Amino acid sequence: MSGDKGARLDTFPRLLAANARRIGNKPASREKDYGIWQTWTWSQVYREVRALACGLAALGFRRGDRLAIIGDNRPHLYWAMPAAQALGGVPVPVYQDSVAEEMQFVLAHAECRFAVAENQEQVDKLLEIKDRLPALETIIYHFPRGMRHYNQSFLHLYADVQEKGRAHDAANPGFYEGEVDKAAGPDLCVMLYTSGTTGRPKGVMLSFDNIIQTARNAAEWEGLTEDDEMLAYLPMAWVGDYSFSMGQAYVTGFCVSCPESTETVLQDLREIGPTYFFAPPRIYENILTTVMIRIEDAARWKQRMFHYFMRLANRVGRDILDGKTVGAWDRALYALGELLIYGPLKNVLGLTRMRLGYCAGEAIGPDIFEFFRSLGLNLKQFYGSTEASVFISIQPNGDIRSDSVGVPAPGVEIKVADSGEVLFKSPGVFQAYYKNDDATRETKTADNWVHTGDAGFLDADGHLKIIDRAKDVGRLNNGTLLAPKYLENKLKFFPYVKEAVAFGDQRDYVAALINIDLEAVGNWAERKGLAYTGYTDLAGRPEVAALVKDCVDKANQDLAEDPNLSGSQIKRFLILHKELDADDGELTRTRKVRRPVVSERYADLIAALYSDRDHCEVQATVTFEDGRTDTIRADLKIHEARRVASPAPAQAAE
Amino acid sequence: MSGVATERATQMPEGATQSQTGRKIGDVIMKVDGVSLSFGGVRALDNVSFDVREHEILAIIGPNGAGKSSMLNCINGFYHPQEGSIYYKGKRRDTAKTYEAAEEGIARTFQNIALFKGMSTLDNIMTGRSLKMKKNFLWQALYFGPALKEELEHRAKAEAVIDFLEIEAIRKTPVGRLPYGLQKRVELGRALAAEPDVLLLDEPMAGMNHEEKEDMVRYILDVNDEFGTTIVLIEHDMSVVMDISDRVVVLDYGKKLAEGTPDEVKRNQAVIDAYLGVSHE
Amino acid sequence: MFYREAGQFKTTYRDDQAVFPILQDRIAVLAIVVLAYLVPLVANEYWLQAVLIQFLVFALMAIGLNLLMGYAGQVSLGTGAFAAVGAYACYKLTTNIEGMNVIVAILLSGGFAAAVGILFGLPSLRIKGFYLAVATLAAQFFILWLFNKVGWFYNDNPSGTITAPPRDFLGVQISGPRATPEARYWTCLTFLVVFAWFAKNLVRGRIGRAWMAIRDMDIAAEIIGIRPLETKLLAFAISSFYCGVAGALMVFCWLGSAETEAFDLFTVSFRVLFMIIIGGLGSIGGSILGAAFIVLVPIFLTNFPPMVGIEISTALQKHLEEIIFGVMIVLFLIVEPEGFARLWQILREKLRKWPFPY
Amino acid sequence: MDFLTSVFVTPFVEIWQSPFFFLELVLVGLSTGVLYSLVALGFVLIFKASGMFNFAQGAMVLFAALTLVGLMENGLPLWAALIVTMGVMVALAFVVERLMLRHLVNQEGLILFMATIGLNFILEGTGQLMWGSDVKRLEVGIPDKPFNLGPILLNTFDVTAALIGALLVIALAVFFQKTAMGRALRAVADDHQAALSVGIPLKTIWIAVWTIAGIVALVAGIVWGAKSGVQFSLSLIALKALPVLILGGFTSVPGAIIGGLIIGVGEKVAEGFWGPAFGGAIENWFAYMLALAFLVFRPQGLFGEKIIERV
Repeated sequence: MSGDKGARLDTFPRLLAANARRIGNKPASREKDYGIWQTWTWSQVYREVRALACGLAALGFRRGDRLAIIGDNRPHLYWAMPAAQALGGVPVPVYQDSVAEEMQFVLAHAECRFAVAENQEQVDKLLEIKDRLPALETIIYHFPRGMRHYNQSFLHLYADVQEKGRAHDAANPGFYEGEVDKAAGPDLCVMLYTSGTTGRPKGVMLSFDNIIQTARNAAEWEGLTEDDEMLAYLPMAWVGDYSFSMGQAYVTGFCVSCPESTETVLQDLREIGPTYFFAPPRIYENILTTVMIRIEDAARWKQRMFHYFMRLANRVGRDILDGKTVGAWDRALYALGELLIYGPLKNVLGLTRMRLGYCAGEAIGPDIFEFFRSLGLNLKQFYGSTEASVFISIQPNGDIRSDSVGVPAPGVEIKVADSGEVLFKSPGVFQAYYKNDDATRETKTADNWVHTGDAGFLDADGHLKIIDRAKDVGRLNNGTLLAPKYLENKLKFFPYVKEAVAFGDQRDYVAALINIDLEAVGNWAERKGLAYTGYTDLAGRPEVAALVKDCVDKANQDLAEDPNLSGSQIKRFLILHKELDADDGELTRTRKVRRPVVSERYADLIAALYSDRDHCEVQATVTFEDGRTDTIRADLKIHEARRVASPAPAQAAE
Repeated sequence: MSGVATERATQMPEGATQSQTGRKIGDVIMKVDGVSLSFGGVRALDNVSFDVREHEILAIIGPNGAGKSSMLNCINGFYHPQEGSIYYKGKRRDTAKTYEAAEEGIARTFQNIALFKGMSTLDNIMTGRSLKMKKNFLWQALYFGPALKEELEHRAKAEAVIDFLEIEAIRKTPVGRLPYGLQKRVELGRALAAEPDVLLLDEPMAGMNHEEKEDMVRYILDVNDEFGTTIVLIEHDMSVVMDISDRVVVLDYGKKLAEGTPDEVKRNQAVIDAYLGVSHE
Repeated sequence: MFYREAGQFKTTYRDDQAVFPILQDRIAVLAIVVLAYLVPLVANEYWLQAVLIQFLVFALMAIGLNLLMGYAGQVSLGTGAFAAVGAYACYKLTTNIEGMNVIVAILLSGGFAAAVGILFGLPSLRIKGFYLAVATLAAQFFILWLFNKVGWFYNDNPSGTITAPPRDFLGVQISGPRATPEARYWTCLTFLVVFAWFAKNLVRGRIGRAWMAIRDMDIAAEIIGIRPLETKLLAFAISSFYCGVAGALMVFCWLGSAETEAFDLFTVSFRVLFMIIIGGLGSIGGSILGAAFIVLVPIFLTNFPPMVGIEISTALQKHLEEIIFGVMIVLFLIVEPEGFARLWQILREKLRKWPFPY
Repeated sequence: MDFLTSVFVTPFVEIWQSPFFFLELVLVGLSTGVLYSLVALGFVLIFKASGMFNFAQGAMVLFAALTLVGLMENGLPLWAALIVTMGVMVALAFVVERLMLRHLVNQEGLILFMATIGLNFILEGTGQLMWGSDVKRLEVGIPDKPFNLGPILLNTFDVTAALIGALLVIALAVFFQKTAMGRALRAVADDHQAALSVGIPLKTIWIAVWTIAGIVALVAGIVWGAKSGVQFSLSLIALKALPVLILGGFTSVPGAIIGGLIIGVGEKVAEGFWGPAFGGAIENWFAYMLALAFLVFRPQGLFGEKIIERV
């Protein structure tokens, strides 16, 4: 944006105006609607936003007012944000799938006077809770479908508001510019409510500088330009979406496309073929699974070809991507593979043009991660949080390590507290939690260091590894750092391991309960010609035990390579006689292990693990689908895993 | 946004009563007067008379073979009644040619789906707009200039219909491959594409499962509501008829048995008798 | 496999309704056309004269018939007659009107054919299917008889044949004995390309939809407001126009001179019928493939036995040809009633989904 | 002007002046008409039973005739040759069913029609391949001498031909009315599903009709062959039969017969009295024009019943 270096591009309305001047004819927003990708250029978007802003003003929107935004990803909803900001207001995007009550909390807490809703469905939710929202005065809806009989005076059609706005704009020339000029970088930009997994949602207040600088740093670091394309399909209330689809889009001027509907995302992805793509791990997982399933149905020779080239890619793909030296022959083969398999595959998945792919939210399985990278797709993980305006650390090009979340993002400082918790400091550090100073004080130190609540460490060459939630991290009696979740993930990344629960806090060594993956191990057993009656039987087999032991040993191997974790290698483990089950309350409905439940229900097993006995009888009650319960008895062998001598003393890192 | 909606939503004449969808019911738009029709010896319709009022939903019910479909066929000029007359917008139409019905704003769907199997959903709906497209074949051969402009304008309208009926996903699928329920919806779309004033629906819900029926009912009501389209429908499912129709005409063996609001008809003795024997789907 | 559709999204209806929405298809088609124009640089006279020009002429005719039968669903066995009308009209125009541009003449004769087409299309309002087919046979016999009987049509020359006079276009002779095969080839090719494109446009527009509507469900079509007579007659007219133009080219650019036999039921009408059935009803591309197939098979049958050193009498060969031909027709109808077009479609889908089966 | 007179005036005058010539033409017309009817019957049978417009009927005539002649040339006595040929036609029916029809079940009419055109080529090809394509005399001992019936000059051959045709027609009528198979076939014609549901396998039906069509073709072949020699042009009489079908309707046996007679007579009379006006040889299109004109006024044919379309 060299041309505008002079102007202060420190707020979104200003960026918008600048883009409209600089790249006015380049596409800014797309939406699949009426069968084609309706497209708005930057200058069109500018006019739309301006009209809406003036319209809001005409409806009495004042500086400092909060504007709730409720709906799926739609250009018109995105435009409402700069529109509000232009008037010195603050957009408050709300999770569109949240039920009326959750919505009520946010709107009440943020004291929104205005709301923009996508359609009848969202409007109905608002009307349901309106009387409990004294602050809420005006509701603007985008889609007129089904709204003919809503005659409440405070309901306005988006298009009408813009109409009013144009009139108002014509009547008060310079009004818009004036309003825009009143705002500056440090001002409040947006309030994002962290989805309330624990307790009440907190309203994170972010300034223009927070968002814009973070976005700009990352964008420049990754070399994003106005020619990039991105598909916005994740909730608008999520900080990531805000900083990609608003922050980076406005900073670099790239085009953001909105899918036709949540059902058609994959199809739309395929049509748009974004160059810049974000998805949480589960989406990559789904893609990979569907690929594998579909290829299973292909003709024999095709399958053979596919797997041959996949093995090749697995061997050399990543090195080629990272620009390492690869034999000419392999390169030739890989090129052939690109023509026959990788290219078509990427095409079918809609990733042909992908230059940069992000993955974050939780740890992604190495095999999945590697699969995409070996296809030549530059998929990277980053680590971030709402309080940081997203980016804290990003995997640098050419130096990807599947078990780390990369190096500190530009402008970010990271330090690890003695407790093992990761702290950061960056231009993106949030202002405060809205109306919740205690929380703010807890999270943000006086000198602007922010507690992430995650435990991790920086390895020798400055790569950040996140190992667990800080509160779950414990220590062995010898003081070694222990991150159960990290170990469990390591184990779960093996296809044969379904669940794993690791113990060791205030004990002498680490031990684990393991669930085998009935399907994976079942297949393996069939290939081995091993007959079995069911889970319990299979889990009891010595062959299976050996199989699992391999996994554990491998896991230990990895751990050993890391001085900080080498101490927490698994010493003893046993394979559970039943699958951990949500119906038995051992897992949450989202299949997360309920540690306390497990440790009290299997107390005697755990005791056995920490005794010198090599087996242990159990009887447990299982609940079947039909609700019948039954008790099963089993004698579980306890296995010793092989531990590897660590290269350096355990406490090296601290 | 949706072109059709904005275009027609405003036409709402003053009238007395309110329809099911809260829409004002206008004055008589069609007058069926003593219509009789027979094939060879069979008397399909015997001196049937009733009115259709603007913006209303009128249901024609009756046992199988009561002459319901024949009635619709007379209205849109596919059959020509031997006796009686049908006036539409003050103009006599029972003698008119079949294709003129469409030109006069009468569209319909069929009892057993009559889609153009070889064409995609989109093309079927576009075909519904043929009437409104005028450019000659020379322009069309060039697919350029006026012809192209026209084609694109109408594509936009067709898309509005597709959006209205929520059939985006099957836009380009050949209708032959669609499940029954969807085909019915596409057929409705084809009829809507003509932006009709009167919509004749011949058993729009026949052979549908419960939720398909619910959807269809919703669409029918929406059509009547959003576009003010007058709707004459034949339906077997009594609960549906009673729910959505403003007035009901009962036929039996080609004769009109009763006419009135759902409740009146429900209480009518003749109707009850006629229906006792008959089994319903 | 070669398709890279990701990122080929459409932002306007214009793009979405393009003839070939997918880039790779556009490239392929363009390449084929270009190659077609380069063929004369490599092909020898025999191939141009006996095979390729013949193919182009029949391809044009096939497209014409396909518009009528494949799209509008009106069966016609009168193709030969309409072609004959074109040919004789063109002959009369060029020989009787001084300095009449031959291209114009060809187009005009197409117009005459169209008129005759409308005339014999009239019954289609009342009759359908095979009845109509037979009605068009009437056209076939009557018209050929007429051209045979009435000397005026062939300028009363004793041989009873019409002979293409030497005419040139833009200084290049494209008809008559001294016109080079290349020139004729390029003329026919240009006609084919242009008219194939027109046909494609027609069938994806209002008219094409009206035709298909009549074909698929004429009652529903009429109730929607499509006027059956106009629609069907238009189909007859345009179809006959194509046949007429092809007929004119047949005499002027291919045969050089011809009698009515050249247009009879078996040598033209049925052959073209086969072309579109085998190529695929309701497919422009299919018509062209079908024409290629039907034209090449006999060529192959005549040339193959000698190639492998089998000498057979022409009579025997003729019968063999008939049999093999018949067998192939039947086989094709059994194996793939929807013709080459369908096969191509399947292959294309496979390539698009590659490496997945679906 | 004088052309118009020669069309609309002169012929009628002539008819008035020479009634016997007219009558003679009528009779000759009738005798050819019977033969048209025969071929048309072949069409109707198959169309009724399988909804198939069997274009190969003409080729079957040629094929049958060629086979017969061929056998006789190779020294078989007439009766033997006849039997063998019949056998061949039956075999043909089986082959067609096995190799063609059964694979085309519930294809649309047009496809079936195309298939029969293919079959047409195959039969012509094989026939001429086996027995050569040069014209052959077929001597079946039908006397061929002119005789006078009053003032009208007739020919024993025509009369015999007519008789044979008539006999066959009667035979068929009986078959359809009296025999079980006959009734079955009629049933199929009226309603496929129904017929199948009463348990007549489609296979049998098809073989049956094709056999009958084959026999009919054989008879037609003999008569035509004996009259004008056996040659390729025989297969063209199929084309002659088409207008007959239009006149009579594709599904009506009596229609085929009446239609045949009308065409036969009309043709001869037209050639005799109107031919001169058009410079002769109007036979090969007159029938079609007649049929076409007829169609426009009665689309369903002479005996076809009016179709009420329902929606």
